Amino acid sequence: MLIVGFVLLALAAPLITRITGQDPYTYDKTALDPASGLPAGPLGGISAEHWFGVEPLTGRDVFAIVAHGARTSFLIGVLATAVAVVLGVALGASAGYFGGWWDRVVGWTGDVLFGFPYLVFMIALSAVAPPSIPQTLLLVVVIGFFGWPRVARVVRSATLGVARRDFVRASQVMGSPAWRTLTRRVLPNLWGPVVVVATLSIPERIGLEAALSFLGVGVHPPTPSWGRSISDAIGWVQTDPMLLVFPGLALFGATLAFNLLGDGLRDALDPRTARDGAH
Amino acid sequence: MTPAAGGPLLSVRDLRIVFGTGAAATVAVAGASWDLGPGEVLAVVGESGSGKSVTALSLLGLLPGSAHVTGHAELAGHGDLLALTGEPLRRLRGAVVSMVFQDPGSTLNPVLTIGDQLTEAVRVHRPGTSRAAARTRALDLLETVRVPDPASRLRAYPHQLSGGQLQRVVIAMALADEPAGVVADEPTTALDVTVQADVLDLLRDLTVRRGTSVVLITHDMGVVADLADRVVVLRHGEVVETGTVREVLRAPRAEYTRELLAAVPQLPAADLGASADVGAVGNAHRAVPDDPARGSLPGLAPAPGAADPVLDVRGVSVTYGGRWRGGGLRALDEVDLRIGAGEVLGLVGESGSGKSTLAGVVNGLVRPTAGSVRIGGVDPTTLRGRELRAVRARVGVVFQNPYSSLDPRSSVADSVAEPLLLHTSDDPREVRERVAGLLDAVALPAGSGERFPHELSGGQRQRVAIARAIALGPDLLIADEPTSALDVSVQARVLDLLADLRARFGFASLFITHDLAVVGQVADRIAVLHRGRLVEEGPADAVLTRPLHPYTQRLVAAAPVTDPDEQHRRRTAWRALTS
Amino acid sequence: MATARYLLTRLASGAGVLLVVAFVTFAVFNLLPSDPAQLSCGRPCTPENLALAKGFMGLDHPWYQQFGQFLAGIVTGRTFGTGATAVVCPAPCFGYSFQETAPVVQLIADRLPVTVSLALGAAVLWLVVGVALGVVAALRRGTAVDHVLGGLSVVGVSAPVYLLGLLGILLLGFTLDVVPVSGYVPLTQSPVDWAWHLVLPWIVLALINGAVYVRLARGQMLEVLSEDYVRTARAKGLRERTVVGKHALRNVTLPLVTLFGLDLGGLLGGAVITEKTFGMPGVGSLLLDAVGQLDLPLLLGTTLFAAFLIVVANIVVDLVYGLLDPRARIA
Amino acid sequence: ACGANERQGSGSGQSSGSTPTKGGTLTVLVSSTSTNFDPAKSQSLAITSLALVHRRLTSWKVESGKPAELVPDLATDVGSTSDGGTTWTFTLKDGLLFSDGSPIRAADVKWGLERSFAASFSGGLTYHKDLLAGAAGYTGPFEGARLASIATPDEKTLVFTLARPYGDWGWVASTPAFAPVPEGKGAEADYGLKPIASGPYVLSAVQQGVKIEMSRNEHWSAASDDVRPALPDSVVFSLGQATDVVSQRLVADSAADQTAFGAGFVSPAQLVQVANNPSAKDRLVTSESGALAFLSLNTRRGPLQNAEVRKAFQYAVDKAAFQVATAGTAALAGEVATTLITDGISGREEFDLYPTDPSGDPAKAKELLAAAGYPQGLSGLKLLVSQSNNGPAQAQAIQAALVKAGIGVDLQVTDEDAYYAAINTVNADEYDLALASWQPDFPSPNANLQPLFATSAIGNGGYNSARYSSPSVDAAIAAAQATVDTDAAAKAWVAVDKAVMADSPVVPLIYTRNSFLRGSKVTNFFIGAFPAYPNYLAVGVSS
Ligand SMILES: Nc1ncnc2c1ncn2[C@@H]1O[C@H](COP(=O)(O)OP(=O)(O)OP(=O)(O)O)[C@@H](O)[C@H]1O
Ligand SMILES: Nc1ncnc2c1ncn2[C@@H]1O[C@H](COP(=O)(O)OP(=O)(O)OP(=O)(O)O)[C@@H](O)[C@H]1O
Ligand SMILES: [Mg+2]
Ligand SMILES: [Mg+2]
Repeated sequence: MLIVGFVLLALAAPLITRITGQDPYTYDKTALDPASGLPAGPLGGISAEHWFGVEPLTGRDVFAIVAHGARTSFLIGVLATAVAVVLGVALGASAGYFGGWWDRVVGWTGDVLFGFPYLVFMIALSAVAPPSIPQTLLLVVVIGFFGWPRVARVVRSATLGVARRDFVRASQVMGSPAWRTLTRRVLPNLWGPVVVVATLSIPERIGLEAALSFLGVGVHPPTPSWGRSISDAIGWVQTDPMLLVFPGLALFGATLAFNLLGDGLRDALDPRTARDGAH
Repeated sequence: MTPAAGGPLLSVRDLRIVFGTGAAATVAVAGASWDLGPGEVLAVVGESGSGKSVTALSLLGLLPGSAHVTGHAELAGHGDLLALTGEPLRRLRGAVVSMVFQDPGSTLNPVLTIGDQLTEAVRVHRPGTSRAAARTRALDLLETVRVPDPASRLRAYPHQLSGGQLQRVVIAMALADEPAGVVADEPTTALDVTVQADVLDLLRDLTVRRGTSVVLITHDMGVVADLADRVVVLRHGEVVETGTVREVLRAPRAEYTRELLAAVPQLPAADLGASADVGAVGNAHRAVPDDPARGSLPGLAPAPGAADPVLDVRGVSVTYGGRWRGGGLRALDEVDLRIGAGEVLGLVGESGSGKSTLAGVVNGLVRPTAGSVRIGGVDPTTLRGRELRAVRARVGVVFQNPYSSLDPRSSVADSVAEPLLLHTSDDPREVRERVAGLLDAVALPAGSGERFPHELSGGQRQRVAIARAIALGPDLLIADEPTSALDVSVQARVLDLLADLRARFGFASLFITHDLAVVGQVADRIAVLHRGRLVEEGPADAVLTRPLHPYTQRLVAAAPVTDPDEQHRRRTAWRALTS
Repeated sequence: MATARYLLTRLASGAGVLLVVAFVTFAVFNLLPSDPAQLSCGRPCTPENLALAKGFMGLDHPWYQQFGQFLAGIVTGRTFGTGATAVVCPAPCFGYSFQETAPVVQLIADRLPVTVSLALGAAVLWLVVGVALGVVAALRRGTAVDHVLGGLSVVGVSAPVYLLGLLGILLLGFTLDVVPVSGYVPLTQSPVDWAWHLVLPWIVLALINGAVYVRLARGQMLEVLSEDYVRTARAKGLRERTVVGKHALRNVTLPLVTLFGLDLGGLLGGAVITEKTFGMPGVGSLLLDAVGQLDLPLLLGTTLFAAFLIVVANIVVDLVYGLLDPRARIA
Repeated sequence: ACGANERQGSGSGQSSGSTPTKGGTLTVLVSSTSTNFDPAKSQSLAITSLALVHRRLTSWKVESGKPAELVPDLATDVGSTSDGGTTWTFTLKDGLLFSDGSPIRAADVKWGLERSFAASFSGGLTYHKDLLAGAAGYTGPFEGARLASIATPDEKTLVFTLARPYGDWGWVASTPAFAPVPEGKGAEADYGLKPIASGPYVLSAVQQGVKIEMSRNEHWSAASDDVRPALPDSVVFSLGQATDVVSQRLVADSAADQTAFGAGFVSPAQLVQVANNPSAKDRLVTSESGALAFLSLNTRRGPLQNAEVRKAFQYAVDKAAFQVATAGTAALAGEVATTLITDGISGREEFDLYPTDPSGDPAKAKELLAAAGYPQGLSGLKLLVSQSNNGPAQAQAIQAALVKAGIGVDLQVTDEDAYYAAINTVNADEYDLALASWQPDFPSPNANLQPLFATSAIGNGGYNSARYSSPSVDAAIAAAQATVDTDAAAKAWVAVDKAVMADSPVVPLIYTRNSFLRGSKVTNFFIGAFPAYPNYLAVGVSS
């Protein structure tokens, strides 16, 4: 599938770099047309050596940039989702299960975060953060952090549904400590919605990283990023459209793949739609 | 009763309904044939999944596209119902044949008013009717189905009405266009017995008066006895028996029908004239006078010399909500209750009377607002940690819904082993052996331990739940409607099992049910809850045969029995009690 | 009475959310290495000039005191400096932008029409079209129409605004030259030009957001169609049109209302990318400008405003939901 | 500047379209959303937007191909000093009127200057604040305090007393604060939105963040103004226009954009596109020279404290790659720089203390590093770069070149303002290297060197990004500033240039060319030798 392809691309990026002899950092003036700084050759300089052509002004290999960009996107997308899911499941499940003041606190904090214009906040934060913190880590933590309330909402309502079921009450009545019931009885029965919400939130986080990079506050150059490549390509769209096409397609393809996967999972895990699918 | 004059209204021949195609196909109805005479009430009975609802839906073309329907359903004067589609079919729906569905809560559109939905039914086949006229007619209809204060109900939304009222509205809607026939799919299953009696009474009244034919779909033999003229018994989509209600209920020909009837618990004949003041059988059988201002029955002083009660509930009240604002919902009102060692106390009452709340208080899930609970002489709320768990180990619990009481991700063996792992320090092999023993005790086939809940039937699941509840050899078993989600035949087997286990292990039991017949079968004593108050308590026989409290009397009178003549007597008694 | 109390509780909790957002934003921006006074100090900037600017802008106190002053200003208004040159920011003063020499409230009010035009137009478009297509897909379940719409909606969900927007500008703006490539014309000036400049952003936004609605409306419709009350409506002999249009649709819109409110609140607040892509001088660009110029008061004000919209949208959603769904009404 | 001119067609008059005519509406497409017309708060050049509305005591005569010349504006001459540069006297021309019809008096110029001291009107160019005698602690005239060092013996005469001799005072008098503000007026914070004009235009409609419209000032007399032909009848500043979109629109040259020009630089990507479009190519104007782009070496950080280490950087950087990253080709980017004083400033002398190929000499750099005690090279240096103006791409070019010389660099890309905050504030200088660019505020070597290399320009809002501090250079700067004689001053400044370069606190990269696009009906659109911006005052539109 598409995702497998992307994941392989991301994982194998350094290997590919070694094989093709292209990396996303090295400037190569020889690949450029000296008269204009545009890639030498048609279609943005596509050739056997440069599969996706080269970047204008620098001569860097676009394929290498896209491949390494996949690493960046996936790393941030997946890790940020992991942060969001871990926080969201922990908070959502405990809020739904224990209820009371804890539920109110979690719910209210989620409301605050929902009411938070996080894009602005991230833009500002990337400006403030001391350079000693790696930007990637910052993005993962921040994007992930702002993602938990959504996961928590889903998990909380699922928890309420599960906790109402008699097997959970049976466990409580048998004298199982609350913590044990939560982890052994409730959580395992939540994985369906959690997997779906996680899968569907990966493309969202990838898109968010790209959007931040597009706005110029994502990962720092020269680390390749699809969003920044797209933003860089805007100006070149009329002279070198291939520069927009490749990272654009990659970003679009990756989000699409994860969305399709998420849809598929949801259909598979939801008995109602599964039944629909039978005829 | 009324013999078919001049041919049937509806004549169903070789009805066959198949879902899906090829290997995945399920045959829901396999060639059923029956007739419905004019003005006749035809009951279609059968266990769950026998194809009752599907049959009903097929008549009005309401089945999903995945269903393949063949055969004929000749409607007098209108041709083959099954062959109709599109506009002709639409014109027929509601006008000639209408339907009443099972769950009144979901039958009406939650976002439209009652009036809106009723007038719509009035106007759909008479486009000329003015709004005002339709409204008047809707008012009429509501009055006919005896909904109190019909004018204001027209403006209400479905969620603002009780289940019984909703079902009356649905019936009113079905009768709006004076159809020749009504198909009623379990019209009273979701209702309390007393409400059910009311609604059945209404249905009988209306159909008799208007001469409407009714296809009454039900799994309750009591309802059949109450209302039907003739009976069709379905099993696995096939008709196993047809006949008049007397023939079928009194002298069933088919083996299956006999089993079905045998499984239905029977109520003894009751004397419904007693009054609360008659303090009949000493102070073991008592009731509060029918005065809402008076609270629950006060607790009995333990008989001298009797062993300590296993369960001692004193003055327990539970109020939901209302912590700050006052006036929350009082679900239990100073309830006193005692269960001696090895005794089975049946707790009955209609929906919402507080039965589950009381169970919750006993098993620690609900914190009482007042009063105390002692289990084996100790109050669990004063304990923590190990001691608390020791008390919990002495109480086993079986819940109502077999589909949700087992963790779908745990195997049967793991579910049964859970209490053992929690409360004992047995090594895995011992645990395995004990689990095997328990599964054997609840008569589950060897090897069921490896299975997962979804691979078991409802009855089997309930057995697993029971095995889990008795795993630690409890002193007290709390069973909250353990059989109400099961078919009668399955219910009978589970009840037998419980009786058997009690004999073997000697635990006391708090048995909660809304079914008087069931409680009569299992309980030593019966306590009656009414709106959170304990209104009557006494030996099982006494309560069922000579109920004291008016509410209990109504309850007993409303409970249908399978003998048509006995049922006829009860119906008369019921009328007398409610008029 | 109960409704009023409910509303008050909601408003109070909304105000709480805003307070926390304000506090966090204030704290974060005070950690910035740069100093707003520095930016309005002039070139070259002597320490005396800097101190003067700081004092004037009220930056000579610790930040938590400044936060207090900020909160007080909302109620009482604020005055910077003294005498003839004093700058007055009338209540409700959500800060004063020294770089734009205007109260933040006024700056936002100036830009708001753009953002509102953008957001509302697109929202109406995507809500109507999205729901309509979703319902059609549900009614034609399993047909080619359903599959095509399903495919398009996944594509729509996956495409980033800026990518689609850029392609739109490139194709329709530059290559075909049928729509303007950027800019905004006030409605009052020329309704035609106004719409003309907004067409592309509307379509792009509607495509992206609408996709979710198609999916949701389809799923919801399928669910509602399997409900008992729809069966009841059919059994009454109602026409399919009435069944779908009257009985099903109302129930389909219920969950969409929630999503719509959230989207709308988020769209107004987070119009940053859209406005950047389409060069619209709305609140989103104001926000980006404020970030770019490190205009602290403006930044704080716009952030708060964005949060305000989201909070308000939430409350409105709850109220509208109550109107649409009698079950959610408070007795 | 040779190849460039041929390739570009022109950097000057020829590209300016048909013959200048009066009338019409000129549109200026600006990316920023705020434009400030308050003279006290403005930092704009003497030939751009503000100067259309406000005249100052002196102005610049900018002609294509010639160095900028200081010329009188409101005053009759460029200032005279009798005591070697401490006391300066200006006399106003006759018959000058404000847009409200009142006469422009010496007291109004004094008022305008005093006003710039008020806290609420800070933010402009402030050279005068430091130079005027007794100005320390002065906070403006609104509370009644006046500045004694600005004397107005009569309605026409202004006498300035400086704290120290300053040869370039005439240039300082061309900064925005020397525009008159009617005495007693201008107390309101938003004076910049409705200023009283002395120039040929008044602001007739202001839509904040959207556009500013100017129409003719009836009271302006063309006869008294030699620098402003004031051709268009009205000028519109269209604000908040994305630079790339502006370029695209101007390339397309649709009817509405034919009378417009872009105030922002044409980006490298757009330059390529323009080059492929003959019509647009004609309408592109590129400066011959421009701001000095340089790499700052923070002389206070680690190994960079060692001048020998810093010299290695002079060889390590690849100025040719930097040119390509800047604008695609060397010709569009601007010539390789070796001196600190920029082109187009009179008295400049060209020299190269570290002669090498423009592509750099990594081997030599390694050698120097080894000699300085770093045979393994350097690593982990932080390179501060601003997000704007293609900064990241340029920084990556530097980074790639330094790696070849064994110098490992991490980029630290920040927002433009955060970038300046780091440069302007000492305690925020977390960087080892910074990619910077400097365009002098007035065309004197003084404005090139003092702000970048004087000890007093470290922190506190100064631009000494290398944190360079040398007592001897400080003394030489002070001496050169005090020199009134132009030629003598020029020589002194060249000496300072060489002295600084010998210490290698910065690596000059290129003199950045700026390119601008105009619509086909814009006339007289040209860029002089300094500054590298079009002369707004001269531009007109044809019908
Ligand atoms: N939409 C459907 N798709 C596939 N199978 C169905 C569908 N509806 C019903 N069936 C199957 O048809 C059979 C008959 O179902 P039906 O609903 O008629 O049972 P019933 O007799 O009404 O049972 P109950 O008493 O539980 O209501 C069952 O085996 C059921 O699983
Ligand atoms: N958690 C709760 N919060 C608020 N009200 C509750 C809660 N649980 C139950 N109630 C209310 O308390 C009353 C008693 O409920 P309970 O579940 O004990 O009734 P029940 O007799 O078990 O009814 P059923 O036969 O329907 O199970 C009902 O009116 C119910 O709505
Ligand atoms: Mg059924
Ligand atoms: Mg219950």
